[in-house]
Amino acid sequence: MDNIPAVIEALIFASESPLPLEKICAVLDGVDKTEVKDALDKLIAAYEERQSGISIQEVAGGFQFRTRPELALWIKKLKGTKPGSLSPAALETLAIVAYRQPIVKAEIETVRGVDVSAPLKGLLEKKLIRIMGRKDAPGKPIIYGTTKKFLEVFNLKELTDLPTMRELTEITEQQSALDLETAEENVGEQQIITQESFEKQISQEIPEEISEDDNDS
Amino acid sequence: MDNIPAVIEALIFASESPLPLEKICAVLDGVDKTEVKDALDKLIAAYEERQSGISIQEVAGGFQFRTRPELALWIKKLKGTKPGSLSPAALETLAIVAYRQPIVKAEIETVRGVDVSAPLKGLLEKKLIRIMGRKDAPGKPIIYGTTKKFLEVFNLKELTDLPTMRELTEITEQQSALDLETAEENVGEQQIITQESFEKQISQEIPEEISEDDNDS
Amino acid sequence: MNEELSTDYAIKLDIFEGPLDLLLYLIKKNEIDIYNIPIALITQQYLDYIHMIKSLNLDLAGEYLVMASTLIHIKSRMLLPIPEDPSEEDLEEDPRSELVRQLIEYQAFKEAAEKLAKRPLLERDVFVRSAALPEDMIRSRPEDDELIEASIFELIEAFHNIVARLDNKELLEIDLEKLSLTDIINDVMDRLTRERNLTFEELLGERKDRRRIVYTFLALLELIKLKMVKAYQTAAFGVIRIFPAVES
Repeated sequence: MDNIPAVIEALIFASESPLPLEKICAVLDGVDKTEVKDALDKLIAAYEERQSGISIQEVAGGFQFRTRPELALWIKKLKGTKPGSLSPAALETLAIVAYRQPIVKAEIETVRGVDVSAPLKGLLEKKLIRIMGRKDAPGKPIIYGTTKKFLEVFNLKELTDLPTMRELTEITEQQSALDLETAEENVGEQQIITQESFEKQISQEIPEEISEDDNDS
Repeated sequence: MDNIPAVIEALIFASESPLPLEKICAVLDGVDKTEVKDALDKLIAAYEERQSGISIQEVAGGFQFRTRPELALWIKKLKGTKPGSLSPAALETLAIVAYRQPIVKAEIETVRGVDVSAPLKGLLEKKLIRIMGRKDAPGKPIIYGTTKKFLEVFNLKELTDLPTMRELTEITEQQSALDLETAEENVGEQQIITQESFEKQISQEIPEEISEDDNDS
Repeated sequence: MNEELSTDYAIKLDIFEGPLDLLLYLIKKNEIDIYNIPIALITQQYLDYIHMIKSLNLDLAGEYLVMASTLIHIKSRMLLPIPEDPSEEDLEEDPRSELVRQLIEYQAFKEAAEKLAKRPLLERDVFVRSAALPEDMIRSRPEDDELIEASIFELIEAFHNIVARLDNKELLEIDLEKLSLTDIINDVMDRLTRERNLTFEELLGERKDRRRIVYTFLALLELIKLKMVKAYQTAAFGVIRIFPAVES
């Protein structure tokens, strides 16, 4: 058996929720419960004694590592610079603007099928999209496009770095090189060789070797 | 100022991803960088010395608490997780991308000798590789590279931390020796069929598939 | 076909990662020097394998057939007699050398992949904290210049989801041409917002290569069609000035 305190420490650390003593005992099957409790107490005491930045606390019926409350300000300072992520609605709206710009709000809504005021506002605030101008049409609708910051965030040199629809289907859909349907789509970039055409070729080139086996299959 | 090692410990613990030294310094504004590094080194050493169940590891350009590899079985017993392991195809593709990046799909396929659409897609979904841009070559193929998550998952400090690969230069040397040796025995002027010449031939065989796409590309 | 051989392979069916992997297996199995492959033997065993898969009605990837023909070609070249007059440029090339190079390279990466898999992997050998921190500990206002973390793949997936939902043919017509045109449209609108009006010459600026001129012209046509810009001319054959269609 490994070093029991170390195992307990790792278990508490890796657990998604506060880890009850019973669960620790269940994992350390065969070890006496009092022995487990004893090791746990010593572990908690050791963290206290060291004045460590983290400590094991009993919360919600289990044990969990937490940072010391006195250090909360430091953690907040760290988290203040945490990168935000985009909501699925914002990502979809952004994708439509990126691929279909210059585009007006009504067109985005036709594609997404819902009102896009909120995600548009968010994207403008995050400076990922911008107003490119207005259209000389009834209501003078605003035209949107992506920004330089958009390129920076997505690590693109220019818009042409965005994958095209053809590549997109290639990336997002499993496909077999032998699938004739997809073969047609891809011929422009990379010629797809069909199984049939290969067999034909092989049989033409080396008739004696193949024909023999063709018969017995 | 609080006890610096404790603050560093709490910051590393609270960070959602490996925490770079620079970020620790930025939070501990005013503390000398060498002092921070010194405190961090002592902290790491203390965890090692105690034979603790967790340790601070340097991965993906930052520092992170991780459980000790020896204790993996216990944690799996607790979590009951089956690791979503990578298939050999995905691993081979990943290795090629890791060592040869920036790399395009066709180059990976040349090395593996098979279509890599499916493993590429899987690796993109797992965020182990990413699209880096496009190559300035005909067809503007997409360039792939590894991500920070790749470093995190494979416990690597940085890309230069990759295990050294068997040198390919020695092969070319041995190869040229072989060429000289066998030169006299095997002379033939007939061309080896390369994939290219195959494709050329096939495109002649199935003109209707090719010509259609040539027009719209 | 050899019975023993076929059962031997049947067990191995799913193991091969492609023709190169199969060849490496055959080389290892026969304890052959990779630098001196007996091509006739290997070709025969390779073809046996392929025919067996076909006889089992299993899918065979096209790459296996490419390799089969490559092997057969190398074999036929090895059988050719030595020419009387060895004056050809490429006479030093062993017909097998390209294949050997490929095999060695593939083997090196295969080993590298195995090495990678042996490292202490996250979620397999090592684990990080997976519990969420208490809300009150982490909530704080993000700074003004908020950082955003997103990958192109997420953007692609988002767009792909939309396309999948709509099955819209028009959405599919996005290619590199359209994207580079959009780049220029963005550029033109940028400069028009800053400078109020510009001539075509001014729009081109320093970069006057053919492609740039054509794309700028196409961008203008597109912008006029979209009613985003207007073009005015003071006199016949006079300079054409471009204005934003609506003052912002």
